[in-house]
Amino acid sequence: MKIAVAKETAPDETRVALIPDTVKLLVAEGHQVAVEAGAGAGAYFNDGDFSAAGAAIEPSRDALYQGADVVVKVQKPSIAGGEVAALREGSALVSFLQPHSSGDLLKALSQRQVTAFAMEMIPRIARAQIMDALTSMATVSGYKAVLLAAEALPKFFPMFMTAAGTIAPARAFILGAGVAGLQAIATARRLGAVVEAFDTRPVVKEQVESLGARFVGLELTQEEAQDAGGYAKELTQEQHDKEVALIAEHLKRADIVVTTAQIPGKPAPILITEEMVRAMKPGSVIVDLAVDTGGNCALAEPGSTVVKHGVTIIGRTNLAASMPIHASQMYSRNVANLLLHLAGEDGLHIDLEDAITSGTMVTHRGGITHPALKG
Amino acid sequence: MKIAVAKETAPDETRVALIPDTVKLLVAEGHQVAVEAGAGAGAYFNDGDFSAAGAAIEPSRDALYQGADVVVKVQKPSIAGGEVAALREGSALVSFLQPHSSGDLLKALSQRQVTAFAMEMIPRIARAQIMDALTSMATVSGYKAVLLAAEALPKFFPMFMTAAGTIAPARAFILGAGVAGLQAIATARRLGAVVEAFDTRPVVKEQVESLGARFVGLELTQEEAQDAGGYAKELTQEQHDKEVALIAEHLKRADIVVTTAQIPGKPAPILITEEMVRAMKPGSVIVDLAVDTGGNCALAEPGSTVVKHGVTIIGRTNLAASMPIHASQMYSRNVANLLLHLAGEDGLHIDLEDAITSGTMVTHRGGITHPALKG
Amino acid sequence: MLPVFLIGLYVFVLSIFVGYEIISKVPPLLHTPLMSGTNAISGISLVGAVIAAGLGHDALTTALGFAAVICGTINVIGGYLVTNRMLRMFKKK
Amino acid sequence: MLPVFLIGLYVFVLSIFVGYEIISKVPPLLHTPLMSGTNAISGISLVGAVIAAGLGHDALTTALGFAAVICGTINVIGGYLVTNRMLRMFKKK
Amino acid sequence: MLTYVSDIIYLVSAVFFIVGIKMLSSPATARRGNYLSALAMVMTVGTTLVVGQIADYTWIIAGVAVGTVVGALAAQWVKMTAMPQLVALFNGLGGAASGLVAVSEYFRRLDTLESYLVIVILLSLTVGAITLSGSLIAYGKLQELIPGRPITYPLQNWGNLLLMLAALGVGIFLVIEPSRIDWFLVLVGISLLIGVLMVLPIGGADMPVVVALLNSFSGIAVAFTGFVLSAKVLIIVGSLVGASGIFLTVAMCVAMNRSVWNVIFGAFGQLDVAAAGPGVAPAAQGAVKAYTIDDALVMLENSDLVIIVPGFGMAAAQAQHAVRELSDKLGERGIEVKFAVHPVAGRMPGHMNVLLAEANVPYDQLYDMDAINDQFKTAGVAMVIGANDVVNPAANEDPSSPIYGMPILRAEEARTVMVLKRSMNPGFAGIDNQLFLRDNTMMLFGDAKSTLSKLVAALKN
Amino acid sequence: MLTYVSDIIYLVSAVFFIVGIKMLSSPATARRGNYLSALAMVMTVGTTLVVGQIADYTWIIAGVAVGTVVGALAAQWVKMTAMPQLVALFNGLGGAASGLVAVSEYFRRLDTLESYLVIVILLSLTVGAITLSGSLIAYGKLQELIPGRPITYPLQNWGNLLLMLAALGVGIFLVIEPSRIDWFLVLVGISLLIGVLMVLPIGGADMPVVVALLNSFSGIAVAFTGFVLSAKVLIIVGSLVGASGIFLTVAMCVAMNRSVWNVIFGAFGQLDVAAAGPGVAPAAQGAVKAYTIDDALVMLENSDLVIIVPGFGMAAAQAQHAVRELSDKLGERGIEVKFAVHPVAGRMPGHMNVLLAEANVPYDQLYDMDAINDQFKTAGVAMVIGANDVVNPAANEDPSSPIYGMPILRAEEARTVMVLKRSMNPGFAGIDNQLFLRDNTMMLFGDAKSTLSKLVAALKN
Ligand SMILES: NC(=O)c1ccc[n+]([C@@H]2O[C@H](COP(=O)([O-])OP(=O)(O)OC[C@H]3O[C@@H](n4cnc5c(N)ncnc54)[C@H](OP(=O)(O)O)[C@@H]3O)[C@@H](O)[C@H]2O)c1
Ligand SMILES: NC(=O)c1ccc[n+]([C@@H]2O[C@H](COP(=O)([O-])OP(=O)(O)OC[C@H]3O[C@@H](n4cnc5c(N)ncnc54)[C@H](OP(=O)(O)O)[C@@H]3O)[C@@H](O)[C@H]2O)c1
Ligand SMILES: NC(=O)c1ccc[n+]([C@@H]2O[C@H](COP(=O)([O-])OP(=O)(O)OC[C@H]3O[C@@H](n4cnc5c(N)ncnc54)[C@H](O)[C@@H]3O)[C@@H](O)[C@H]2O)c1
Ligand SMILES: NC(=O)c1ccc[n+]([C@@H]2O[C@H](COP(=O)([O-])OP(=O)(O)OC[C@H]3O[C@@H](n4cnc5c(N)ncnc54)[C@H](O)[C@@H]3O)[C@@H](O)[C@H]2O)c1
Repeated sequence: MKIAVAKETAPDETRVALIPDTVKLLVAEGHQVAVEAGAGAGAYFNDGDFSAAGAAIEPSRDALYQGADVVVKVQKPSIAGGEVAALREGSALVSFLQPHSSGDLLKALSQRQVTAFAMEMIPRIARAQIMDALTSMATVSGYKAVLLAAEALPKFFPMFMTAAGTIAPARAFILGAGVAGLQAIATARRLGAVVEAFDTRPVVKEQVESLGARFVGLELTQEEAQDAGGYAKELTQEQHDKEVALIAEHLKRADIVVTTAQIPGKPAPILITEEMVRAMKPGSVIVDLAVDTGGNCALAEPGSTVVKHGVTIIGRTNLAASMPIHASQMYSRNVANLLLHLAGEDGLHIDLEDAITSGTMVTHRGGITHPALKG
Repeated sequence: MKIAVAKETAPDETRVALIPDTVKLLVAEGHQVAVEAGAGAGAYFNDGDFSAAGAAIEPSRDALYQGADVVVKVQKPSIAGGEVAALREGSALVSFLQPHSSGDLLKALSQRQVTAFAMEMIPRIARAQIMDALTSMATVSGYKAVLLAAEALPKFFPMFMTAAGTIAPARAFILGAGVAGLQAIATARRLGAVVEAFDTRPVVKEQVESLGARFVGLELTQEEAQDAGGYAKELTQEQHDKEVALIAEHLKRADIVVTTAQIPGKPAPILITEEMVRAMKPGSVIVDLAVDTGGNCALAEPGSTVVKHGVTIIGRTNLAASMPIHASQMYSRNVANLLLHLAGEDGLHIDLEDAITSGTMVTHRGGITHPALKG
Repeated sequence: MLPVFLIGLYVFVLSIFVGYEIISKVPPLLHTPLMSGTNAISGISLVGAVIAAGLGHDALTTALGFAAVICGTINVIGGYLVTNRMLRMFKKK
Repeated sequence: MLPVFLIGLYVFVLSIFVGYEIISKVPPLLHTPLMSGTNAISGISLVGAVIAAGLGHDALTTALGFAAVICGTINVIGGYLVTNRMLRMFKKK
Repeated sequence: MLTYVSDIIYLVSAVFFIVGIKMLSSPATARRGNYLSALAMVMTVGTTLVVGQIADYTWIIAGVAVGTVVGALAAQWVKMTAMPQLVALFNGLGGAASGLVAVSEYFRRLDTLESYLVIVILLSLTVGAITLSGSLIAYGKLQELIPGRPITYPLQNWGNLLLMLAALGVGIFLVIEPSRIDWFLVLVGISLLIGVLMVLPIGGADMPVVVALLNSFSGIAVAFTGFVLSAKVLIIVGSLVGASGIFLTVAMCVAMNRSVWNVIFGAFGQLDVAAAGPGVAPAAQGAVKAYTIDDALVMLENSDLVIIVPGFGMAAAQAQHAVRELSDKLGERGIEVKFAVHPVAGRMPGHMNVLLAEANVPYDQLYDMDAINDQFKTAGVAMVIGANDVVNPAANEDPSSPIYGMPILRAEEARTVMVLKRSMNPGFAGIDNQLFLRDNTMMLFGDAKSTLSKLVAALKN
Repeated sequence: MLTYVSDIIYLVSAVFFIVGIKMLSSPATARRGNYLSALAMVMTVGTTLVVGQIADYTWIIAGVAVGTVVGALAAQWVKMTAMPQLVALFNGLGGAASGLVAVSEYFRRLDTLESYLVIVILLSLTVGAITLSGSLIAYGKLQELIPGRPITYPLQNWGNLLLMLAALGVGIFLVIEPSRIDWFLVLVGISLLIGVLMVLPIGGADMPVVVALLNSFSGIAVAFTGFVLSAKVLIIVGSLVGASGIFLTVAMCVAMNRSVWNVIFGAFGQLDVAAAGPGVAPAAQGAVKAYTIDDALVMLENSDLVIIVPGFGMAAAQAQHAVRELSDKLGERGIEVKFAVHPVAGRMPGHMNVLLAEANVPYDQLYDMDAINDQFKTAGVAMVIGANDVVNPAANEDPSSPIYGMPILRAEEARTVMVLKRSMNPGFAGIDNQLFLRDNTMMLFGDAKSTLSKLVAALKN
C-alpha cells in the first residue's frame, strides 16, 4: 500500500500523522511511505529522520497525493486550501474529520470518490483500543490542562510546612472524568493538589477513587447517564439544574478547575456560569477543555486566555498540539494500527462486515456511508 | 512601631511585602500598619482585605513613608523613582536590596540616614530560618522552573504504557542542588521524570538521594566546595573543566535542564556552553534560574525565552513574582519575623551584638555597616 | 496395674501438648507431606508386631504378628519414601 | 528404684519440650512478668514443705519443714501478687 | 541394666521423633526432619529386636522383607498425582498393624486378662480397625474405585450413632467377660463397619481431611498399643501423632473455611472452592482452587522470577504501595521481580504507570506487553493483581468473545499463575475468564491490598 | 482410689500450669494466665494437704500464715521500681524451700538412704542453695546494698571451677557414705558459696538476666525435689519452669545482643546500651536505653494517640512508604496517628511534605508545629523517625547551643518518646541531643526503614 504523510496546513498544528519510528514499522510490513517535505518539523522530526526510516521525501503535495493509496493527516483537509481537490479519486484518507460538524467536507470528499476514515469514529471495542486516537489525544490534553493551570495559578499545588509558614494545598476540581478528566486528576494529584471530580456517569466513581481523588456526583443510574457505547448522554433539565447547584458549591472552594464534559455530536453542556465564576476565589484558574465544542464555562473564549472577575479562564484549543512529540507518537501508532487493519493483499481492503472498518469509514464510492451521519 | 507597606514600583513585580494575615499578626503584637493603596493588587489582595486585618490604607506614598518607623518592600527602592528620597530620615527599610551589586543605592540610603536591612543577608543560623527570604523565594523558583519546563516540553514527563505505545519518561537534569535545585528535583520527580542532579558540594549527595534522584558530582572534599556559611565556593579552573565535561555527558540525554548554580556575590558560573546546547536533543528545554546573575547557560537571555539549535532556553527572571499569592505569603512571614525580632519597646531596637541584626543591617546612621560591603 | 496406666496418662497428656505446639504453625502447603510423614511414624506399632511375631507363643498369635509386621513395615518404609519424594518437590530448582 | 527414676526422666524430657515450645515467642516487654510468674510457680516445692512440716517425724525435720513452708509460701503468694501488679501495667488505659 | 539402656534409647528416639515432626513443619528443614524421624524409627525397632526377648526371628524377617519390598516399590512407582491415595492405603495398614497386635495380645494373654488390659486392648483394636476400613474407603474414593461423590442414605448419622453404641455395649460386656472370643470378633466387625460408614458419605474433595483424621486415629491406636504393651515410647509417639493429626485436620479445615464437623458429618457434596495442596488429586477440571497465603509464599519463595500483572483491581484497592513492598521484599530475597503493564490495564491510558510511580516502583522494573510476553514462560509465578480482561485467554482463543483480537499478557505461561481478586466476578468486559480455572492457577481471594499485606507480613518472618 | 483421684488432680494442675505459662507469654492473656497458674497452685497444695498423710497441721498453718502475710505485704508495699529485687528475693526463697525440703528428707530418711535417693537429694539441695545465695546477692545488687559494678578478683573463673569440682567430690563421697552429716553440711556451705561467687562478678545492669537464670535453677531444684518425693507434678512443673527459665534467659540475652556466656562470665562492667524491660531498675541516669521491636509494639498498642515526627533520617532512609504503612496499621487498630511536621525538618522547605505526599499520607493527618505542639502531652507515643535537631530540647534550654532560639517540637512531653535512628550521631547542627537520654525515651537503633518494616510486620501478627 502506498501511504502518504501530508504536512499539516492548519495554523498552529504541530503534530504529524506518522513519525519515523512508525514509518519504519509500516515499511517493514511491506508498505511504501512517502512524506511531504517538512511534515515533521513542528514535532521536531526532520526529513532526514524520515528517510532514515525508509520513507521517500516528496516536496510537492500534488505529486504526493496523486501517488498515494492512502493519505494520512492529523487535521481534516481544507476544501479552500485545495487539499480535498488534490486527493486522487478512489484513494483513501485517514484523519480527524470532525464528521458531525463538517457536512461540507464529507460532501466534498464523497464527490471526489474518496474513501475517508474519521479517526474520531473508531468504535470503542476492545480490539480497536490500539487505534483509539480520541483517547490518545485526550490523554495529552488532560495532562497538559493541569500544567497550564499550575503555571497560571498564583499559588503552589502541594502542601508545604516551612519556616515561612504553612502553605495549604491547592484544591483542584475536575468536571467530567472521562479519559482527559482522569488524566487531569492523576496529574493534579501527582503535583500534590487535593482533587475532587464530578461526572454524571456513576461508573466513574470507582475510577476516580482509584486515582486517590474524591468523587462528586448526582445520583443517576447507569442508564440515565451513559449510552451503549460508554459515552455520556445528555441530561434532562431537572438533572441539569441539580448538577449546576452541586458544581457551584464545589467551585467556591476550588483553586483550579479543569472541565472536560462533552457529549459526542452535541454542544458541550454549560456547567459554569458567569455568576459561578464571580463566586470563585480571586486568582483561581479554569481550563476549559470542551471549548472546541462550545465550552463548559460560559466565559471561556476559544483560543485565548481571559481574566474575568479575578479568575483566569484558559480556553486554549488543540492542546495536544502543544506537546507535538508525544502527541504525534501516539496518534501515529493509532493511525498505523488502523492502516494495518485496513490493508489487504494489494491496497485497501474494505470489509463492510468488520465493525472497525464500517464504524470508522464515513465516505466511500461517492456516498456518505456512516449511519450516524446520513440523513 | 509604625510599619508601612509600600506598593511595588518595579515593572512586573506582583508580590507585596506583607499580606493581610501577617498584618493581623503584627497588629495583634501592638504595631501599627499602614498600607499603600493597591499594594496587594498584584497578589490578589485588595485594600479591603488589608483594612479588615487592621491596617490603615494610605493613598499617598509620601505620607505613608513619612509616617513610618519602618518601610517594608519586596524589591529595592529605585533612586530614580524617588523612593529613596521619600524615606524619612532616621527611619528603617526592610527589603531585598541586592547589596553586592547596588553600591549607589547603599550610598543613597546611608546619605538619607536610613537604617536599611537587606533580606538577602539574613544569616543562615538556626533561629534565623524563619526570616530566610532567599530560601522562601528559591522554593518558589525551583517549583515554578519545572512547571515552565514541563509546559514548554513537547513531551510527557511521566512514563506511560498505553494502547498507543509506550511513552518513555522525561529525563530531568538539575544543575545546582541548593534550595531551588532540591525543590526542582522534588517537583520533577512528582511529575514522573527521571531526575539527575549535579552539584559541586558533596554534602548534597545524600539530600539529592533522599528525594529519589541520582546524584552526579565531582569528587571534591567538603572544604574545597563549601564555605563556612554553607554556600558554594568558586571552583578552580581545573575543577571547572572537569565539571563541564561531566555536565556535557549528561546534557545529551536530558529532556529538561534546570540550572540554579550560584555563588553569592559573584557572577554565576557558565556550565552550559553553546556547543553543549547544540549536542542536546531537539525539543529539549533549559530553564536558567541563575540568569539574574549572568546565567549558567551561555545562551540564556534574561527575561525572555529563546529557541536555539532546537532547544528552548527559558531565561525568565523573578520567577517568584509569577506565583504572587504564596510567594507574598512566605516573604511576608519572613519580613514579619524580622520585624518582630528588631522591634523594641518603642520603635526599632538595634542590638549590634545580635547576629541577625548585625548580619542583615547594611546601612545605619549615615554609614555602610556590613563588613562584607565595606571598602 | 493402676500406676502404669497413670504414668501412661501423664506421658500421654504431655505428648499431646508437645504435638499441638510443634504442629501449630505449619503452612498449608506442607499439610500433605506432614500428614504423610506422621503417617510413616504411626507405623511404629511395628514394635508391638515384632514382639507378637517373634515371641513364638502359638501359631495364631505368631500369624497375627506376622501379618502385623508386614502391615507395619509397608507403612513405615512406604511412608518415609513417599514423604521424601514429596519433599523433593520443595527444593529450589 | 530405677523405673521411678526413668519415669521421672520421661516426664522431665517431655516437660522441657513443652517449656521450650510455649516460651519461644515471648515479647521482651513480657520478660519481666513472665519471669516473675514462673518464679511464683517454682514455689510449688511448698508441696514438699507441707509434707515435711506435717509428717511429724522429729523436731529437726519439722523445723526444717516449717522454715520451708514459710519460704515457699512467701514465694508463692508474693510471686503471684507481684506478677499481677506488673501485668496491670499492660492494660489499656 | 539392659532395660535401663533400652529405655534411654527409647527416650532419645522419642525426642528424635518430636524434633523430626517439628522440622517437618517448615519447608527449609522438612527433609532433614523426615530423615531424623526415620532414624528414630530404626533405633526404636532395632532396640526392640534386641531386648524384646524374641524367640524366633523367622517370621519377623519374612514379614519385614515382604513389607519392605512392597512398601518401597509402591512408593517409587506411584505417580505423583496418586500419592494421596497411597498415603491413605499406608495409613490403613498402620491401623491394621496396631489392631493385629491388639488381637494377638488378646489371644496370647487370654487366660490372664485383667480389666485394665482388656480396656486398652479393645480400644487399640477398635481404633485400629476403624483406621483400616476407613482408610480403605478413602483410598477407593481417591483412586476412583468408589464414586467420589458423597454416598448418603437415610438416617445415616443415627445409624452410625447406633453402631457406636453397639460397639460400646459389646466392649463393656467383654470387659466383664474377657474370654468371649465370639463377641470379640463381633466387635472387630462392628469397628470395621464404623470405619466404612463414616467415610462413605464424605465427598472425594474432602478426602485429604479424612486421611488426616484417620492418620490421627492410627496414632491413637499406637498409643493404646503402648498402653497394652506398657511401652512408653509407643505412648509418646502415638499421642504425638494423634495430637498433631487432630490439629492438622483442624488446620486443613480452617484453610478450607469449614468446620471439622461440617466436613465429617456435612455430606453436602463436593465444594467448588476446595482446599488442596500439591500432590492432592486435582479437583475436577473446571473447579477453582483457592489457596492460602502460606501456599502462595512457598510458590513465591521457590521462584527465581516473579512477574506482577497489575490491573484495575490494584487501583481500586489502592494496593500500589503494598505491591511495591512485596516486590521489595522479594528482591531482598534475591528473587527478580518485573511488572508487566498491559496497555489498557486500568481505566485510563497509563493508569498503572501513575499508580506504580506513586508507589515509587522504579521505571526499569516496568515492562510493556511486547517486552515481557516472552518472559512469562521463564517465570516461577505470574502474579495477577486485580487484573482480568488483560490476561483473559479468550482474547486469543474465542472469536465470539467481545475482547477477541485484543492482545493480552500471556500470564498463563508461567509455572504458577497467582490471581488476587475478591471473587469470580468479571472485569470491565463483563466476561468470564478461563484462566482462573486452569491447573496451574492459584486463586487468592480477597481485597488485593489486604492479601498483599498478608503476603508481605508472612515474607518478613 | 484416693491416690488415683489425687494423681488426676495433679495432672490437671500440671495442665493448668502449662496453659497458664503459655498465656503469660502474650499481653492479651497474661493476667488470666497468672490466675490460672495460681488456681493450679491452690489445687496442687490443697490436694497434698488432703492426701499427704499429714499428722499435724500446726506448723503448716503457722508457716503458711507467716508466709502469706510477709509475701502479701511485700508484694503490695514495694515500689514499682523495686520490683526486680523483690522478684529476686522471692526466687531465693523458692530455692531455699526446695533446699530445705531436701535437707529435711535427708534427715528423715537418714537410715534408709539409697544411692538414687542421695543423688537426687544432693542435687535438689545444691541447686536450691545456689539459687538462694545467688538470689540474695542479686537482690543486694539491685537494692544497691552491694555495689552494682562487677566485683572481680584474680582467677575468679578458676576459683569457681575449683569450688564446683569440690562440690562434685563431696557429693560423690556422700553417695558412698550417705550418713556423714558433717560432709553434708560442708556441701551446703560450698553450694551457698558458689551462688555468691557466681553472681558477685556480674554487673548490676545484667541482674535481670541473672535472676532469670536463677529462676530456672529454682525450677530445676523443684524438679529434683519431685524426684526425691516421687511427685510427678513437681517434676513436670519444675522442669517446665527450669526449661522456660533457660529459654527466657537466652531470649533476654539475645534482646541485649549478647551471649549468655558473656553475661555470666564476661564481667566487663555495665554496658551503656543495656536491655531493660519496664519495672526493671532504670539504668544509671544518662545511659541510653535501647529497646526491641516488641517493646515498641507494646507501647504503641497501648496508646490512643501516636504522633510521628519525621526528620531528615526518614528521607535519607527513604522510609516514607514504611511510615505510611505503619500509620495505616495503627489506624486499623483504632489508634489515632498524627504527623508533626517541623518547619525545617529535612534539608529543604517542604522536604517532609514532598515525601509524605509521595507515600500518600493524607494531608489532614499532617500538623504543623503550632497545631501539634500542645498535643504531645496527650500522646502515648511520640515516634521520632530520623529527626534530631527539630526535637532537641537544647533549643529551649541551652543558650550556648547553636540552635538556641529555634522553635522545636515538644516530643519530650509524650508519655513515651520512641526514637528511630541508626546511632547516637548528631544531626545537621552537629550537636548532642539530651532527649535521647531521658527516662521516657526508647531508642530503636537501626536504619529507619528497616526498623519500621519490622514494626509493621510485628503489628500484623
Ligand atoms: N486503560 C484504559 O485506557 C481503559 C479505559 C477504559 C476501559 N478499559 C478496559 O478496562 C479493562 C482493564 O483490564 P484490567 O485487567 O485492568 O481490569 P478488569 O478486567 O476490569 O478486572 C479488574 C478485576 O479487578 C478485581 N478487583 C476489583 N476491585 C478489587 C479489589 N479491591 N481487590 C482485588 N481485586 C479487585 C475485579 O474482580 P473482583 O470483583 O472479583 O475482585 C475485576 O475482575 C480492559 O477490559 C480494558 O479494555 C481500559
Ligand atoms: N528544612 C530545611 O529547609 C533545612 C535546610 C537546611 C538545613 N536544615 C537543618 O536540618 C536540620 C533538620 O532537622 P532534622 O531533625 O530533620 O534532621 P537532623 O537533625 O539532621 O537529624 C537527622 C537524623 O536522622 C538520622 N538518620 C540519618 N539517616 C538515617 C537512617 N537511614 N535511618 C534512621 N535515621 C537516620 C541521623 O542519625 P543517625 O546518623 O544516628 O542515624 C540524624 O541524627 C535542622 O537542623 C535544620 O535547621 C533544614
Ligand atoms: N473500552 C474502551 O475501549 C474505551 C476506550 C476509551 C474510553 N472508554 C471509556 O469511555 C468513556 C468516555 O470517554 P471520553 O473521555 O472520550 O468521554 P467524553 O470526552 O465524551 O466526555 C468526557 C466526560 O464528560 C462527562 N460528562 C458528559 N456530560 C456531563 C455533564 N453534564 N456533567 C458532567 N460530566 C459530563 C462524561 O461522562 C465523560 O466522562 C470513559 O469512561 C472511558 O473509560 C472506553
Ligand atoms: N541552615 C540553614 O538555615 C540553611 C537555610 C537555607 C539554606 N541552607 C543551605 O545552604 C545551601 C545553599 O543554599 P542556596 O540554595 O541558597 O544556594 P545558592 O542559591 O547560592 O546555590 C545553589 C546551588 O548551586 C551550587 N553550585 C554553586 N556553584 C556550582 C557549580 N559550579 N556547579 C554546580 N553547582 C554549583 C551550590 O552548591 C548550591 O547547592 C543549601 O545546601 C541549603 O541547604 C541552610
